Amino acid sequence: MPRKPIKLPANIEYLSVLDENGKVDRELEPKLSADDLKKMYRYMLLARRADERMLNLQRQGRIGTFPQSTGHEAISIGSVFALQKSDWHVPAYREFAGMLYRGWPLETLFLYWGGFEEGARPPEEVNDLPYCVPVASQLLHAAGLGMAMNIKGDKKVVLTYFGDGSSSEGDFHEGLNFASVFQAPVIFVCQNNQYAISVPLSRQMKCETVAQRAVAYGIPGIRVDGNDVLAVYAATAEAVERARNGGGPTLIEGLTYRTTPHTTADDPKRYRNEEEAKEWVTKDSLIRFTQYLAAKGVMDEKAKQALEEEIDHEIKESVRRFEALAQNEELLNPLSMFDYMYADTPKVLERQRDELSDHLRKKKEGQTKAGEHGGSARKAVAAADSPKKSK
Amino acid sequence: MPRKPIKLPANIEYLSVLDENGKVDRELEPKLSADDLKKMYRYMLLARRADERMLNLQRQGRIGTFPQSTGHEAISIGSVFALQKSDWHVPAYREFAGMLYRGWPLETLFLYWGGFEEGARPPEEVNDLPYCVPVASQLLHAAGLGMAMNIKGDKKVVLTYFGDGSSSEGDFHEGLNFASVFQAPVIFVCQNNQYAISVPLSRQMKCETVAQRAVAYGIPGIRVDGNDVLAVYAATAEAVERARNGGGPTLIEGLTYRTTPHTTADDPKRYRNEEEAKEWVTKDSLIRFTQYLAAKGVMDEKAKQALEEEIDHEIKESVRRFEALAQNEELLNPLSMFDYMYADTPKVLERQRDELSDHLRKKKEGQTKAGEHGGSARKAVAAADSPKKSK
Amino acid sequence: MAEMNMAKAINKALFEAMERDERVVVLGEDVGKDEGVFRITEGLHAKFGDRRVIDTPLAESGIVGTAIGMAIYGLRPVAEIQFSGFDYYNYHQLESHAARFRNRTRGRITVPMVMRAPYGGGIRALEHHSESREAIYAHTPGLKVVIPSSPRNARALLHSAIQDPDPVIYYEPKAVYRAFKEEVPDQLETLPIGQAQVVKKGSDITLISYGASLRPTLEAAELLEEEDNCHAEVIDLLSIVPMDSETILESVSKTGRAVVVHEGPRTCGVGSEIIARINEDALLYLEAPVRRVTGYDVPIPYFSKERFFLPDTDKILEAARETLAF
Amino acid sequence: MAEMNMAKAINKALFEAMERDERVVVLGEDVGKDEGVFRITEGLHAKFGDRRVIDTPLAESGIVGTAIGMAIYGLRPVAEIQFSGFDYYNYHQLESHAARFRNRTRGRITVPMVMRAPYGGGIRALEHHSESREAIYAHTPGLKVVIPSSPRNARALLHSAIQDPDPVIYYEPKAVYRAFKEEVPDQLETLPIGQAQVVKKGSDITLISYGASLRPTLEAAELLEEEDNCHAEVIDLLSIVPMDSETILESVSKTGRAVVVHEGPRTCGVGSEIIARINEDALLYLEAPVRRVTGYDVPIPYFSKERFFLPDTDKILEAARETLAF
Ligand SMILES: Cc1ncc(C[n+]2csc(CCOP(=O)(O)OP(=O)(O)O)c2C)c(N)n1
Ligand SMILES: Cc1ncc(C[n+]2csc(CCOP(=O)(O)OP(=O)(O)O)c2C)c(N)n1
Ligand SMILES: [Mg+2]
Ligand SMILES: [Mg+2]
Repeated sequence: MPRKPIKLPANIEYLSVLDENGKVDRELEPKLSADDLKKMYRYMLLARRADERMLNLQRQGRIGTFPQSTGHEAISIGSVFALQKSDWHVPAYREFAGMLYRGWPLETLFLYWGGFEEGARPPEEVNDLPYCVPVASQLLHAAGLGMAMNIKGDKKVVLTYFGDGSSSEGDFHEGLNFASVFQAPVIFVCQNNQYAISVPLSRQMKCETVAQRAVAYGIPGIRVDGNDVLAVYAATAEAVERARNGGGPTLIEGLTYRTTPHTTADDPKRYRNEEEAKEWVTKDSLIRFTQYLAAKGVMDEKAKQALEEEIDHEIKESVRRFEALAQNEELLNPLSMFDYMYADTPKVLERQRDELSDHLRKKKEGQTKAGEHGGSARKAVAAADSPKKSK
Repeated sequence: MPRKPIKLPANIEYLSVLDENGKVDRELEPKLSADDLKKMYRYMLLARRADERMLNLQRQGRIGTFPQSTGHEAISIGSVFALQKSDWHVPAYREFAGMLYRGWPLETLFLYWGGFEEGARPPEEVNDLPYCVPVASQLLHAAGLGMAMNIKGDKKVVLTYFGDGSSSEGDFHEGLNFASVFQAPVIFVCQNNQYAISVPLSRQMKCETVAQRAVAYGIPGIRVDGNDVLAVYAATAEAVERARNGGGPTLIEGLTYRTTPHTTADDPKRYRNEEEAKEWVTKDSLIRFTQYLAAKGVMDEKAKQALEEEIDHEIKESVRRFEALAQNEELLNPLSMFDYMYADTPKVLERQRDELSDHLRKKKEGQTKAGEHGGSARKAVAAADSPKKSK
Repeated sequence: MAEMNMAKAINKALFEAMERDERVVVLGEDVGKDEGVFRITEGLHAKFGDRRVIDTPLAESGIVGTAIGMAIYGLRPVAEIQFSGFDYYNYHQLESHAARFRNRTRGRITVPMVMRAPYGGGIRALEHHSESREAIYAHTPGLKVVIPSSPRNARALLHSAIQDPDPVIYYEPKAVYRAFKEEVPDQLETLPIGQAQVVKKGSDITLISYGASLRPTLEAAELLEEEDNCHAEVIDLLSIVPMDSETILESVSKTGRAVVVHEGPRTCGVGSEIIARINEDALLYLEAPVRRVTGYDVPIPYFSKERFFLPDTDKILEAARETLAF
Repeated sequence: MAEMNMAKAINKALFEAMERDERVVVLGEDVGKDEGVFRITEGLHAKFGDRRVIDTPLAESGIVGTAIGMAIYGLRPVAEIQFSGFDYYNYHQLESHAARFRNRTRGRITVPMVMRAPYGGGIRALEHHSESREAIYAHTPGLKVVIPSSPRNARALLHSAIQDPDPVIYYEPKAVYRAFKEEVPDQLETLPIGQAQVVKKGSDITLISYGASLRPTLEAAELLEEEDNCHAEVIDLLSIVPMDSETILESVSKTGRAVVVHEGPRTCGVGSEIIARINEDALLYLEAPVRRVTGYDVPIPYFSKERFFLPDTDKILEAARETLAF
């Protein structure tokens, strides 16, 4: 047989457990306690409501441009729920829900989008990396964490995330290849929301699924309904179990849709028909999960209402704390830009720190007169402070 | 069926036409004229003999470190033979045979490994890029050439090469993804010689074949016996035909073995059992191709002998020309390093050129005394000129 | 003649270049239908279509690497990297290839391409969206590096960059995109790459800057004039490589004092190079050390504090006054 | 105490570091069984095995990116990039992550890793195998950059780099690997990162260099002594970042004249920074412009002509004499 097909090792599968109408496939339904189910729901809802609140904060200029995570909660929570606290979580920038679940205070994440480095500081005891903006680069950190676990003989796993567009980056390839060669316990989760800013999936890749890219690494790949938190959980739990027992990495693709703009600076009307988006809103993960929980008797309308109120309160408190922090002298101290560069601050930086400190003092003391002037150039530059559009 | 296999679009195949004993599969045998077959053989032999000669030149210090191409002739010639002159050829650094076929004079390639930029200058009318050392980076140039052909509406194709190890680089992924998304007429040929310097295939990738990585790009992928020039030709001709007619890229993996060291600076005994290498020598492409040509009545022993002599003569003449060039004043002129930086040489470079020129003049005129001295440091530095090991 | 901001002026240049020369193609992330995240490619996709205005997959090395291939094939690609903070992903393609093909093939293969990227701070952007690392490109032999400071010179410089037979890095000060408008003539203009402009004549001190820092520099010069009766000469570098040493040296030889201003980190920045050249050829004219008002050697802070990192009028004014008082 | 060359001394440091601290792991292309293309990792794989001496796939971003992950997890990875000419492939990982984690997490997450790479010319290597671009790293806030010049300081510096709580770029002048031997003490030595060494005392002129250029610089100093009766002070920088400005300024304040010597391209190179700092703090002591004997602003030529690109004793001597005669 000199011309013969090559048998591909891995089977690429599609998984759905809870359909668009909230109907569950009993055979595939994961065994989760009522408490767990409620907890899942809680964090999905918290993320949703906080995302909505952030949009207001952004509109009011109290935080900057940010990428909404609405529509990405099921993938984030469904997967992170399969982790233990001692495992690691390496998000991209739409894992708001998962980060809250892992223990990031809301106000910390507000700080990040509010323009404070303190927002990228993981709380003590939380094994998370912060948001990562340069896409796909974090997949290598996840692979490295997993390799380190193997080196140390720790039975932990790493969960990491990336977008459909991000899977075009070289770092995606290198990350999956390293993890597979070293059988690192890493689960790579694609938030396939079918757009990378304006670029649709079909323009991003010629292959039908991200999951099938697993074939290139000889690892299991699975596509799940990304609005189905149970399917995401089931697939991840299986992958985590395998990884923890030395079975190496898995590629999980959650298929959803970015019903929002890319970020608050984006206008999707420029590049897509918003009818498409509306259709996907009906497939929302929260709707069907609510139906499921109701049908299962885990949460009735009243309990849901109570939760909404509790969350509303929690968010209000967090916003209050955020606003206090954003006025905090220490956080506002410009000189802190020099303080965390190295374990010991080298002389050259001390000197630059002094330079800035002198300048600020002079300015305060009114020694530099320019402050009171407003040349035309100055105004023009200031005007640039309100960008028309940026990521 | 909520848990169901995803059907993968592309079929990954294995192809062999001429087996290790020179036996041909009649059904798959490509239709090549006797002249074409002889031409193929000629360039494979020329490359083999010239490679051997270069090893001598290197041992004598007349050229520098270089990667032998012995064992890679069938993949190179089998594929390049499917091109037309107006198509493009983008080699890595083991496509010595293919470059000769495309029209690079032997002495030019000697110049490259002899340390002269002139060796990277493609002859006029030859649509080749020169050797590329930073691995996998050239795949993007090939993709760009192919995209440009589409933009201009030219019915041409691009053939490009990379090693098994190089397929781990991010640029491999980006190159194949761009080519597939834009349906660029690019054939990506892997010289899978099972080693990247010391790293064996199993440590380079978890998947069995490079060919199956085509699945990640939704394009056809095929593995061929890389010591079987007919199989390589058949697979490439098919891919070229498809690409020329708008069918987009193909990934072809030729499976061979690097029976030589990685480069003249490498010692494979450090990392592998050389028995393995010996076994593969018996599968050599030239042996079986000679048998095939003899059986087919295309070339008898006498014709082969004549060809050997002709080639021997050709190489001798080329070496002579190379050595003349290597003494050529223009090629040796250090100031030429400033002459090809930009279309117009900027003042800063003119000044640096003058600086070096002054220095050389002073040195010649003996104004700088150091030339006659030999401090200990000087000798030490000079000693470093004979490296123990380098790529 | 029309008034426009820099974003529009760059857009105009792209439009004109594509109309004049069908070899010009534009590629990058979201440059097509979306017309660019800063809308610099507005109208291009509608006018020139998919073939010449190319939305690429999300991969910077891919964008620059394929642009190199296109340039070799005879096109004139203008590759957009969405933010300069991501062009490190493609640096190896520029260093190892775009910058070298002409030299290594002794002129036979050339790479006439432009890499455009918005750079710099000042618009409250996200992390990794406000970098200024032009010095890296300046340190890379074989590239040209230009940075406009106003709508008019932005358009002219981009034409020059696209027409240039060699690879050009065209960095766009995004804080200036919509900062102010300027008259831009109807007829096509170019600006010779490698030539600085004296944008204000003066005899007491030389202020050297480019890009977004030029405006506060000019403003500091105005204030020196008004308040100190000091006549500062202001040089807009425009071209970082090749650098117009002559204009700098001529001015410093006259004034004997200088301040260099840019956003990029200080160590091994463009300012160091300017100082090194002044040292080499005008040392004896110097009455005071040349001061650097630059970004500090830290990543630009997140936006709540980025303004303290950036050179501003006050910092420049202080440095100039200290230099004058030295 | 044993005599050894630099290759061996670096190998010794790696061996010692791995023995002393089990968090230390080595990764890179061909660092395992093959023991490195320059045999710098000789014996490590045999002694410490697959887990701690890791042959990676061929992917530089992969190597550095996973090293970052390992460092965060608590290991002390020493990543080898086979030749510095390929570390552009991973620059984005260093710039965007290794250099920033401490700052952006306010000290909570740190990246104690070392990236080692052989750099520089002089061994008749292939294209892309002889680059010197330390200035790029010097221009990247958050990294430290060290370059040894001899076996003994190579070993000590590598220990310091591995023990450092922050990411360190450790560039190895490959022309020096086997150029000469030196006594290396048995007991463990470190060298404070950020401290230069005055390797020859003198009062007439300051020669500042590092890495492979140090030897010809020292030789030029010897010749100045012998032939011109001129006493040159020679500074071995050792640490590019943080740079020991104090030692430089002290010397130049005394001698009033200086020459800086390195292989990297001139524009925005390390020499520019040295000159800028001298300008800032020792201008009034200068009797002559500081000269730069550096690589030119071209890619290092293929090996038949690379020696003309490199700083050598004659060039340094000429520059020093001209500076003295100024
Ligand atoms: C390396 C890099 N290039 C470009 C960007 C700018 N950018 C931010 S998000 C984005 C699209 C990402 O798309 P995808 O991966 O699908 O994630 P999504 O935003 O849809 O969740 C782009 C181009 C970036 N952050 N990093
Ligand atoms: C980007 C880059 N990294 C490292 C090297 C050094 N190097 C040269 S060849 C080689 C191995 C290549 O292996 P493979 O791709 O299998 O090609 P082969 O040499 O076996 O033909 C390495 C690591 C390089 N040339 N380029
Ligand atoms: Mg997306
Ligand atoms: Mg190989």
